Amino acid sequence: MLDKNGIAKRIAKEVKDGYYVNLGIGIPTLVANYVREDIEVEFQSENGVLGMGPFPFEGREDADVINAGKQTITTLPGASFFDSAMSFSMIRGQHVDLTILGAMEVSENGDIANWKIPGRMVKGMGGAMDLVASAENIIVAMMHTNKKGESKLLKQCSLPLTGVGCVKKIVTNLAVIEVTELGFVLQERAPGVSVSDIVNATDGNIIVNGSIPEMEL
Amino acid sequence: MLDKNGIAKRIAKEVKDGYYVNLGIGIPTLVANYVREDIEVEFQSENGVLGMGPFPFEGREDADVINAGKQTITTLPGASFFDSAMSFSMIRGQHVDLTILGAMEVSENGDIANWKIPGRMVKGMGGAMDLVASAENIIVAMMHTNKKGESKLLKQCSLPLTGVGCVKKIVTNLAVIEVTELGFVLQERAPGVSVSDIVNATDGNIIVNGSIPEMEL
Amino acid sequence: MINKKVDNVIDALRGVTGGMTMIFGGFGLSGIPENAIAKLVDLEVSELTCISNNAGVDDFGLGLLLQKKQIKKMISSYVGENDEFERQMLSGELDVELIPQGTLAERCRAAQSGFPAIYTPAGYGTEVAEGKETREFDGKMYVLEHAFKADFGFVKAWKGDAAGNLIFKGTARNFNPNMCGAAKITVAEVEELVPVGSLDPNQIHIPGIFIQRIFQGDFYEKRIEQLTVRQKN
Amino acid sequence: MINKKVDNVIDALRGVTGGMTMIFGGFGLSGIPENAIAKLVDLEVSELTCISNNAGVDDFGLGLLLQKKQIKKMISSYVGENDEFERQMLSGELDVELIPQGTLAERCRAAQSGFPAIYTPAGYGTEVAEGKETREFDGKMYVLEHAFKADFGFVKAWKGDAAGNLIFKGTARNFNPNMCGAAKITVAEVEELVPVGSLDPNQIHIPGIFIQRIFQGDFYEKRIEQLTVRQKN
Repeated sequence: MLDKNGIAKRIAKEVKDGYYVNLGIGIPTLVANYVREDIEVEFQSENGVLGMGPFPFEGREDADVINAGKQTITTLPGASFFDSAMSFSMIRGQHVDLTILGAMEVSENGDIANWKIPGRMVKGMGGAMDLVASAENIIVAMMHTNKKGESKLLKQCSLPLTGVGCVKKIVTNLAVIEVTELGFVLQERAPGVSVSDIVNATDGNIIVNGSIPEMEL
Repeated sequence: MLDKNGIAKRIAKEVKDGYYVNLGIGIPTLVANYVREDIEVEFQSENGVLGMGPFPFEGREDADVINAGKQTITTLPGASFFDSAMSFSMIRGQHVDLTILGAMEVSENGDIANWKIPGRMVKGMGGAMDLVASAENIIVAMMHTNKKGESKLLKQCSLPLTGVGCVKKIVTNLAVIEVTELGFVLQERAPGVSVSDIVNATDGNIIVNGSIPEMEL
Repeated sequence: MINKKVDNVIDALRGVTGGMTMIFGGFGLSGIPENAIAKLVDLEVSELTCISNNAGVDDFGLGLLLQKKQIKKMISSYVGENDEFERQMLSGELDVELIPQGTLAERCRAAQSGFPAIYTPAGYGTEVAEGKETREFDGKMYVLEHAFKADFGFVKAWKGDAAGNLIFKGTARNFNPNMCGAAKITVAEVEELVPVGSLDPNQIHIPGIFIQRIFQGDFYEKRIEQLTVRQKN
Repeated sequence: MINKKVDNVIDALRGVTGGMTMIFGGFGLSGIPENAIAKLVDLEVSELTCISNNAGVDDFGLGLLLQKKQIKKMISSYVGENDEFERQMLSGELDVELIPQGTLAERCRAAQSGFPAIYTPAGYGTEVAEGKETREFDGKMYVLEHAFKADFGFVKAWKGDAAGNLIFKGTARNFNPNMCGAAKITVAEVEELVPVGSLDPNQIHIPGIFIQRIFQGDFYEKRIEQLTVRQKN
C-alpha cells in the first residue's frame, strides 16, 4: 500500500519528456518532487506562470510571485508570466499536456467530483472545471477509499460533478486504474496489495485482465 | 463647395477632447491635420498602435512601425503597441470613441457600402466591417456624388454592404447630414452651396427643417 | 495623450454608489486593488455585487467589505479561507455564484472586447451549466456564458502612466488585464505612476484606452497568504 | 525548460506537405515570416490553403508563393497591391475567402484558446454573413464564426529563446501572437535568438508553450510597402 508520496512517485512516471504539466493541490503537488531529472518538463500554474521552480529560500519570497495554491514560489530560466485569460487559453486550448488533480469520487465512465459536498461549506471549483473539461490527459491522484472506508471509485458519482467523462487514469494508494469505454480496468497493484484487495475496495465494476503486475516505483 | 481638405477640416470639429479616434484611408487620414491643438486626442490604427504621431523624418522610418495604410509612422509619448485581437477588442468593445471612414454609398437608414464593386477586382474589407459593426459614433467622409455625377446618398445601397444601420453622420463636399430614424436630415450647407443644390444631389429622401446654416470651418 | 490621472482614491471612486456591480482584479491577495477596497469600506456603499476570483480573507481584501456587510452578492471561482464569508453565506445574508476560473476570466475578456457571450467546455454536465444553453461543436459539448456587465472595475498594476498605460508584475497580473475595460468605468491603481513616455510602448500590458482613471496608491501591504519557503540545505 | 530550438528553416518546416492549411503572421509586409515563406517556395509544396491578413506583393511575402502557383485558396481580409493575385483570382485558379480583419484575428485566437466559435457583430447584414448563423444578444445582431483549423502556423518575432518565448516589435506584432498555438504546429522565426533566461518573464508576449519550433532567421529584408516621410521644416 502506498502513502501519499508513493502515489506521487508512481504518477511522476507518467510525466514524459517535453510535457507541460498542471498540478492540483494536495498529492499532485508532491509529483514535482519525483519527476526524473533527465527529462525536460515545465509546470504551469493557472494563476499565470509557466516554468515554476522550487519554493523560495526564506527571506527571498515575493508576494507578487505565487502559485494557484497561493504559495510563494520561484521561477526557472525560460519562465513567463501571463494573465488569466491566456492561462486558460493554454489549458482550454490543450497546450498543457498533462493535468494531475485530486478527487473525492470518480465514476466508471470517467466523471469526476472534487469540488462540493452538499451541506458543507463550498469553497468553489477554482480552475478545476476548466482543467477537467479541457485536458486530453487527466490523471487523478487520490486515496482509494474515503475516511469512512467507502470506495471513491464508483459506478456513478454521488456528489455534484466537476466534469463528465474526462478522467483517463487513476492512481491510488492501492492501484493504477485506467478508465476506458468499458469502465475501470486494473493495470497495476501497489506493493503488497492483492487484486482482491483492490476489487473489494472498488465500488464500481472493475475489469481484471490476466495477471496484474505490481507497480514499479 | 468643399475640397477633400475642407471635408477633413469640417470633420475635425467633431473630434472632441479625450477622444480615441480611428481614421480610415483617404479623406479621413487628412482629419488629423485639422484637429484643434488645445484638445487631447489619440489616434488608433487597427494594425496595432495607439498614440500615432506624424510621419517620420526621412531616414528615420522603421519597417516595424506602420499604420493600417502600411505607411511608415511615428508614435507620441504614451503610445502603445498591441496585437490584432486586442486592437479589435478596442474597436468591438467600443473603447474607440469615433470612427471616420470613406464610403461609396450610404443609405437613408445608415447602411454603408465601401468595400466591393461587383465585376471589379475586390481588395477586401480589411477592418472596415468590424469598425462599422462596432462603433457607436461613425462619420462618413465622402464626395456627395461619384465620378459619374450620381448621388452617393441613396434610398438603398446598390453595392454590397459593409454594415447595416450604422452611419450616424455624413460630411460631404456639399453638406453635413445626420442619419436619423427618419432618414437623412440636412444639418449644414457647405460655403456657397444652396439647399436645393444638396437636395438635387441627394438620391435618398432628405429632410430639411427650417433654415440650414452654412458650415463654420 | 489623453490624461487619465486623478489625484487620489477619492477622485478615483467618484460616482460609486450602493447597489452597483463591481469587478475586482487579483488572485488570492495578490494583485488586489488595496486602496480602492479600503476606500469602498470608508464610503460605506452597500448592496454591492462583486465579481472577483476570490473573496479575500477575514481581515484583508474583499473580506473587509464582507465584515461591514457591504456585499450582497459575490461572483467568484474560489472563496475559501474566510470565516465571515462562510457565516454570511450559510445564514443566507450573502448570495454566492460560483463559476469556473477560466469562465470568470473569459466573461471579463468578453465584456472588454465586445463579445456578448462565449462557448466554453468548462462546467458542461455539472450544476454550473444548469439552466444554460449547451451546444455541440465537433463532438464536444460547450456551455454558453455571457459577458459581465458592471459599473466599476478596480484593477491594480505595478507601473502606470497618466495615459492609463499599465504594466503588471509577476503573478499579480492574473485577472487584472482581462478586467480593464470590462466595466463602464475602470479605475487602475498603481504602485508607481511614472512619467508619460517612460514606459516602452512595446512592453505595455494594457493600453490606456481601457482605463478611465488612474492613481498611485498610498501604500501596499501585499500580504502573503501562504508563505512557503525552503531552508538553505 | 523544454527546448524548441531547431537548427534551421529546413528542420523547422519538417512535415510540411502539399494540400495543407497554413496560418501566416504579418500585416502587409510587416512582421511576416520571411524565412519560412522562402523555404516553402523552395520546397515547391502546392495546393496550400493560406490564412493571412494579406497576400503580399508580387515579388515579396506570400506573393512569392502565388508566383509559383502554390496557393489553392487564400483566406484574408485585404488582398490589394498584387497583380498576380488579381490575375489568378479573376481566372478562377485561386479561391479567395475575404473575411473581416477582426474576425480573422479572433478566429485565430479561438483556435489558440480552445473556443470552437465566437459571436462577432462584424459582417452582420452583409455577404460575409451569408449562410452563417446569426443571433441577437441585447438587441444587437451577431454572426457565428468558427475557429480556424490549420496544420502549420508560421509567425515572426523580434526576439525569442530556445524555450519558445517570444517578444515582438512595434506593429510587426499584429496577428503573430494570436496565431501562436492556433495550428497543430507553430513555427516561430526570430530576428534574434537570445539565451534562455535573458528575457524578462514579465515582458514575454507569447510563452513558449504555444510554440513547437523556433529558429533564428538568416536574413530579414523587412521591406517597407508605403514609405511615407515628412521633410525637416
